[in-house]
Amino acid sequence: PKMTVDEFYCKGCGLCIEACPKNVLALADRLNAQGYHPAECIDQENCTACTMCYVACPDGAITIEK
Amino acid sequence: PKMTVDEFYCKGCGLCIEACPKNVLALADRLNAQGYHPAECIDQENCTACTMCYVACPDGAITIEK
Amino acid sequence: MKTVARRPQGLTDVRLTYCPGCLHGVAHRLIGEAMEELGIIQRTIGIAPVGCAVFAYNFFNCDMIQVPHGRAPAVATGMKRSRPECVVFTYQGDGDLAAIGTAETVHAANRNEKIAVFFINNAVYGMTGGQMAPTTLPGMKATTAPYGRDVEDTGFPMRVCELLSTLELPYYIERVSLLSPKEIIKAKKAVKKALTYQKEGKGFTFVEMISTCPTNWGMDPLKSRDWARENMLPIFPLGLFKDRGKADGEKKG
Amino acid sequence: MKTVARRPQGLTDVRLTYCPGCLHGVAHRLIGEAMEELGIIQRTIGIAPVGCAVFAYNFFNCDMIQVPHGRAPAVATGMKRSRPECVVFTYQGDGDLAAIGTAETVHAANRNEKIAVFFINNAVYGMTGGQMAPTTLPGMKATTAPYGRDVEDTGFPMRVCELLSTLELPYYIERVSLLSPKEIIKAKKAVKKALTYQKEGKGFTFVEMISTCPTNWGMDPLKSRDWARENMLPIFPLGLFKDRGKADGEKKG
Amino acid sequence: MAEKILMKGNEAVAEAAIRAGCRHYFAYPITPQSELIEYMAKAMPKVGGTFLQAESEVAAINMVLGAAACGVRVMTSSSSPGISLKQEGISYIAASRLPAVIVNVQRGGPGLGNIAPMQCDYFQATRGGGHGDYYTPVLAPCSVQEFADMAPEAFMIAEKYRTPVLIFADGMLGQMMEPVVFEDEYPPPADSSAWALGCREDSGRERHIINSLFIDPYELKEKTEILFKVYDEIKKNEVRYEMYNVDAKPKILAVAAGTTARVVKSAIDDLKEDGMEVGLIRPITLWPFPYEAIAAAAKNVESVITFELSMGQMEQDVRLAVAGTCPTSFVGKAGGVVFTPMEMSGILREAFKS
Amino acid sequence: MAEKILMKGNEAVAEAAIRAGCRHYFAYPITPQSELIEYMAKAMPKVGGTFLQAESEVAAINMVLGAAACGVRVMTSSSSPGISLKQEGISYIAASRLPAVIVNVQRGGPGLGNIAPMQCDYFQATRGGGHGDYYTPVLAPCSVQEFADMAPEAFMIAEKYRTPVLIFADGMLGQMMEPVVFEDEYPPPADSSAWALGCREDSGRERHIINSLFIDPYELKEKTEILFKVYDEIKKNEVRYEMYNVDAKPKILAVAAGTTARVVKSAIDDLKEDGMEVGLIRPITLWPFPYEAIAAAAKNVESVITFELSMGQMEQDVRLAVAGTCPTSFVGKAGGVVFTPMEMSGILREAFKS
Amino acid sequence: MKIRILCAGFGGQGALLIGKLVAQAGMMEGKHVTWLPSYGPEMRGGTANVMTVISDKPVGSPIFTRIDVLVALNQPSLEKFLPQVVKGGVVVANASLCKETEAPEGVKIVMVPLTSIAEEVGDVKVTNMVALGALLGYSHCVKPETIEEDLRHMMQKKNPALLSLNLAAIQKGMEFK
Amino acid sequence: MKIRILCAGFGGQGALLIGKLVAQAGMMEGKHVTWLPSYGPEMRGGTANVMTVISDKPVGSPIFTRIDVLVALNQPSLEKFLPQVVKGGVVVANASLCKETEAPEGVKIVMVPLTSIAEEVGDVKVTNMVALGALLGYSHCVKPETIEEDLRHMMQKKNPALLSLNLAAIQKGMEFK
Ligand SMILES: Cc1ncc(C[n+]2csc(CCOP(=O)(O)OP(=O)(O)O)c2C)c(N)n1
Ligand SMILES: Cc1ncc(C[n+]2csc(CCOP(=O)(O)OP(=O)(O)O)c2C)c(N)n1
Ligand code: SF4
Ligand code: SF4
Ligand code: SF4
Ligand code: SF4
Ligand code: SF4
Ligand code: SF4
Ligand SMILES: [Mg+2]
Ligand SMILES: [Mg+2]
Repeated sequence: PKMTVDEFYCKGCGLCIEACPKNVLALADRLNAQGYHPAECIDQENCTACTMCYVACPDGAITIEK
Repeated sequence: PKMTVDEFYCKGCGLCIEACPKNVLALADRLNAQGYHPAECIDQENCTACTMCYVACPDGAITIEK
Repeated sequence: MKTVARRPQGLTDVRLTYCPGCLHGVAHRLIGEAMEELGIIQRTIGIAPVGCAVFAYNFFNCDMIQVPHGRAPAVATGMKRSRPECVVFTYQGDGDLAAIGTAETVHAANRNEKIAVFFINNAVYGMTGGQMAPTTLPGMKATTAPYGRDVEDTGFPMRVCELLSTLELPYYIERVSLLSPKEIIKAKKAVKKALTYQKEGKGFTFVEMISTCPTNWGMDPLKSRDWARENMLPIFPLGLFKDRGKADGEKKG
Repeated sequence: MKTVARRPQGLTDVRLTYCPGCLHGVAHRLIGEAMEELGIIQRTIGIAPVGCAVFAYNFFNCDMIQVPHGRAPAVATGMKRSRPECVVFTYQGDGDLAAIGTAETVHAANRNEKIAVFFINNAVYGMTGGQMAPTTLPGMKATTAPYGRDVEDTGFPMRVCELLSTLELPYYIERVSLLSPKEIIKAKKAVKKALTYQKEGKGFTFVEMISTCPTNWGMDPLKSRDWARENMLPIFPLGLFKDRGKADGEKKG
Repeated sequence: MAEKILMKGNEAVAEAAIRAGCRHYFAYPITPQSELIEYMAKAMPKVGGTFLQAESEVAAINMVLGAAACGVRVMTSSSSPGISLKQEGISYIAASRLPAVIVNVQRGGPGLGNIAPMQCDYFQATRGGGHGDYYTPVLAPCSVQEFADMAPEAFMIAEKYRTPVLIFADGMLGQMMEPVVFEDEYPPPADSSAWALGCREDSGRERHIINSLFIDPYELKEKTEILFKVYDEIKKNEVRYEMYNVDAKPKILAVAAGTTARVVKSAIDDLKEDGMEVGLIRPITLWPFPYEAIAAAAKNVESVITFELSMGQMEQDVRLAVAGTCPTSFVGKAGGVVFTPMEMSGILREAFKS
Repeated sequence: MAEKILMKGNEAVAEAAIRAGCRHYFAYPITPQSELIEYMAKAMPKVGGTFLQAESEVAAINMVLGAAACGVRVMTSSSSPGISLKQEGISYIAASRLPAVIVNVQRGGPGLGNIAPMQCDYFQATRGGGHGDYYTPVLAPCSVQEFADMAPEAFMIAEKYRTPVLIFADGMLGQMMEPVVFEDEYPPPADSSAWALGCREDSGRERHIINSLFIDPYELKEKTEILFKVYDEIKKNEVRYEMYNVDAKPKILAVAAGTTARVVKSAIDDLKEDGMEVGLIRPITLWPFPYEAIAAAAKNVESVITFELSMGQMEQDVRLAVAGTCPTSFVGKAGGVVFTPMEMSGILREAFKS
Repeated sequence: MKIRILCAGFGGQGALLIGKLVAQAGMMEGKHVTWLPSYGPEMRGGTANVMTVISDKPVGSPIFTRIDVLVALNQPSLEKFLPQVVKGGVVVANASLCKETEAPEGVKIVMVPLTSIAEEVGDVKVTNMVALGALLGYSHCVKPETIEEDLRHMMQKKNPALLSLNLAAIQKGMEFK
Repeated sequence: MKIRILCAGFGGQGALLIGKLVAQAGMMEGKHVTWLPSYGPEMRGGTANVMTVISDKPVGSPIFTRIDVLVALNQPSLEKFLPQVVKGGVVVANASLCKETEAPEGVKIVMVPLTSIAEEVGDVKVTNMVALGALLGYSHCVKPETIEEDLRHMMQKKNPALLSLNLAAIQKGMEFK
């Protein structure tokens, strides 16, 4: 499975991180254009494509593939 | 008992007549200043001062004494 | 010989401008009686709506104001909050209170403003010549519902007591009718209770009175009362919807 | 590899202007998903309120209009009655829908207008900087309730679903929350049902969504969701208030 | 020629609107316009149109906003207090560049006032009673026939320039009956497909957005300047007025609109018999106002008198037009008391003396 | 001398109103006036006053009507769209002869527009945006200090003439901070016992009635004429304006109100250095408008230029004042874009060239 | 030629219809006509009246304060409007409800027992038609034929019985001398 | 003398307070001052900025398009406003968040690691105070003593700890060369 965050939309609110049962998400150190730390998947292997992060995301920034 | 209708207020709607359990009320033949046939008590003796006519009157035209 | 019943002091000696047999007059008398009996005429402010009762400022023997269509509860709010020592009541028709005034009615009730609202439901816009009201009955004809009210198109009659009863704080809500001496005597109790709670500064009190409009219904006064009983009461059931005074009482007792 | 979840076509590719973690975004996505799944994007008209969602005309991928504060249900009425072939929805906040828009909300519901109303309840006026809303909780601080909402003075939080449920005709009324993935999945069902009924031309459908306002509540997104769960849900119980579709179904079956 | 029908103004304008293809009407009852809403209630269902009594004037104008945004011919009507409640909505409709027709059957004001005919909402009508930089074309009929004819005319102007248009009537015009003739054909609604909201499944067009929020001042500035370019067009093309006895070298020029102008005309005829010549300019569009026509006529008279059923509102436009070239005066009546022909003649005779 | 405090205009006017004895305030939030309502929310409870956030602007103005009818000092505030919604209520308050103060912290319009400072509600404010024959005095501040000072002043005018009074501010005045000094004492509210509603148990007075319905045209006519007699008094006593550099024999007269006038002043100083004299008349009361002062000044200049943050509204009053005695022109800005001093100087230098 | 006709009576007496039929007839005869009723809440219980103008020239004001022809169906109307009747004017008063009143000089008052005649004809409801007849008899504002034609056009099909009743009433009114 | 100061940064960085303290001090020194923040929904996540004018003469417009002193707490602010700085103008930029930028001619850019200094002092929250210090160091719009007096007046009682923290931050800002 592949979880990707579109930095353009992400505001680093962290709701996806809280939502992930596998704890494979984290905020990046870098800032995006809007000055937010975007979320990213730090461990794609363990992503189960359960889409919980997608469901939680207020900004439609997440894509899940498998 | 004495039931009196103040012609000034009476509009001849007849609601008091319907309300009277003793049927002692009727509309007069004459017209009052507003062109209505005012109600009047045609048989004061049999009036029991039950005030039903007063209660029914929308125009506050009725006085009951006993 | 002593007087057992006479025109109450709560009314002026001006002749009412309502049509013959219109029950607005009965509602007026009940409020006038209650004000007299409670001895509050001198400290009551009444608010006349826009509707056939617009001239009520000539009829109630207390301080009066005539206000924009539907806004009486807002005006009453401004008054009660600047003159808390006064009893403030509004007198409103169904168009005034349940159509254009919906927001003001709902929010005054929700704030539990310490005002009395007397709501005369005659299922029509009387003053303007018989247009459809939010309370007009299904199939009932009105000048703006010439083919009879089609509920599919214009909705079902609004039941204001039921609506307001879902709010947390309103203090007293009851629906009564003015269609016979018996009912009028019941209505009187409700009117007096509403004003008594105001005298005691309790909260929002609301009395809906099922009334008639002989003129726009095109019926004589007697017929219109029967018609209202047969057609309005089934849709607007009479009864007590809320009485926190009672509740409080029970708690105490 | 196939895509199992992505930004729905019901949303444009414009970045939302909401604050980080604001659940307006979730509500937007659910509506966007439902429009896509029902294939109605091309025949839906959305109505943006005045509130933080005023910019919604940039976000929903259907025809959109931005209208006066609180009047969305009236505008929707005018639209649906001139374009019956369209699905019409309004998206409104608590100030917009439950304060200034009270009359328009109640009467659109009472007429059972064939429109969907999405009501985002965040217990505050977000856009204007955190003033008290009709839904603000007892004791909750707001810029216009600096000492906390005093129920005695300003009333109890308005429960709109409960209020509208007393009306005869509204077709579907439900309250959901957006405070966790689980709740969001439930909310999605409600949103989709509301729009499905529109597609089928059933009647008035109303979905209240318990949301958050991290910025004006002064909490981070996570904390604000917890706060809402603890404080809002007890006063705004989730659940189905009316579903005439179901009722009809039962009758049939 | 089509037959004459004796009709109330309120009914005639409604009938004309329907004949002109108006199929959507939203309003709230108020005297003295109620016959209009009642006529619509009866007639709309017969032509498959939409009639809806709104819960208030505020709701009504917003229903109009919604229908207008969908590109259909839509009308609302009310009387003075109700029109005040519509001001926010009218400002939005103007800002959103939507066509709609609003009829004001004026009554006496301010406040609840009374239901007698007046012209005291002139400022509100011609100066944008709502907030912001905008105007609405205002048509002022003087007879039941003209009242009726203005319905289709108002729709055409509204659609041509995408603006709300006001018809400025009064209780007398609404209540009185006069013979009316309706056209057999009225121009069809303009094509709104380029901007209207609706279903795009077939056309597959881009999505449409209707909006009046322009948070960036420079953007709002630009939008406003575009709006005012449209207003310049309207001023160029749509000024309407009637001249009466102006070519008779009058000593006095009278300016009056609506029913008031009718009374002036009788007075003019009356004075003519005694060799006293008075001219009349009757503005038919109150906005755009016939400034040039009045300015030109003012050059050849000794004074200009404005007659209004108000304490003086249009007289400001007259003074703006005359701009000091000759003395101006104003004769008004408040409260809904109307001018009688006799009285009017008297006033003009007086004016001749001085 | 009392201490200077750095304050936002929205807060300063609220504080001044409270110090002036205003104890009743009803309003609905809207940018850019929200600091005003928020300040009242904080401060009123501390002085035992009434603060209530109404469910809408319509409700707010009617709460004001109620409190005013009870004879207490009452204020409401809003911004453009909200003021439009208050028009019916304002017309009733004027017709009912009640004192009240209404603050409009203007934003960009029409429609939802934006929240930038503008002066485009001028017509609505000065021409009775509501229905019927009425006016309201309009005070236009140009600084935070003046904004604050106008609260007590507005109450005094409102009570003296029993009329609603408008304070005509804008988003910039509402949002900016400047030093303010408050008086230690403000005149107390006028005695309203002769007409106000309330408890009469002690006084035993006759009952009072407040009403704006006069169904008989002759009665409404009489009431209106009385109202306009009051307006004549106001015109006689309350016209306020500021003159700047008018005695320097200026070649050009500028007319500007509110914050726009400040920018004109800097420009005037700027041009003075180069020996170009421009005079300024800043109307402080927009109604009654300083027609005479401008007419007089216009006689001694070559042209008059009106500056406004709008597409041109006050400029009509200026033309009415000048009445053709010299050429007039108008420079406006729409959308909430404001004049910069540089730009303003440029415009005036241009004017000198021609 | 310009005739100002005022018809007044109690609410239900149908004064407005008299004016309307006259105006309609005037229109059919190619005249300029206006018809303006009293309106609004005054209606409540009060008296209804209508002003009708029939003229060769366009009508300036539909409102007038001087009356050429007055039809008074009841006493209050007679009292209220008689003073406004001009010299040479005609007044048709309902003798059944109005007291004998002396005419101002130059004014002709015709007392017609409208209500009773209507009852004779068969229905008090046609009181206004009797009045219309009398009006046509004493003032020549419009041709009786035109009125009849108009009524036939309106009622022939819908309600022939009512038509003949109305025509009879008008006839009786015209015949009354 | 007239100085136009613009302070800008991310929402939470406290740019508005810098302007307010300067305006307050200017007022205490008897100058004419105006303070105008950006307001409204743009705040949402965006950058906040405030225009402050300090002048001997009454201030015409509180809005200006030419800047004498710019305090940029972040990169976007620096980029947005640098072009408006006049010849002879000073720019205090937050080196911790801004890239080295070449100055337009006649403009002096001082890169100060405001955030890091604030952290050294003990709290990133005082980044704006460090900036204020730097501002006072490079522009002489108001006297440091006035600012200190004002701060003491505001915090002495309520929160002495915060006071000394702020003063320390300002000091560090001023000392930075
Ligand atoms: C703003 C405004 N809208 C409409 C009206 C016209 N109007 C007067 S009374 C009325 C309705 C009266 O009906 P209701 O409230 O039921 O009172 P009723 O006469 O039946 O007792 C209306 C629509 C008005 N005066 N003001
Ligand atoms: C007529 C009018 N009144 C007031 C406002 C100001 N205003 C804009 S949004 C808003 C309330 C927003 O709160 P809510 O509806 O709860 O939406 P949220 O921002 O919380 O999502 C207000 C009062 C306005 N724009 N127009
Ligand atoms: S939930 Fe969405 S916006 Fe928030 S951090 Fe995750 S991806 Fe970014
Ligand atoms: S899809 Fe599920 S497992 Fe994968 S990142 Fe998202 S929440 Fe975690
Ligand atoms: S009820 Fe009253 S008004 Fe009616 S008839 Fe009897 S007394 Fe007269
Ligand atoms: S008091 Fe009773 S008995 Fe007497 S008249 Fe009235 S109703 Fe009849
Ligand atoms: S119209 Fe109807 S409600 Fe009004 S007074 Fe007459 S009967 Fe009563
Ligand atoms: S202010 Fe509140 S509601 Fe508005 S976008 Fe920000 S968080 Fe969301
Ligand atoms: Mg009613
Ligand atoms: Mg909200």
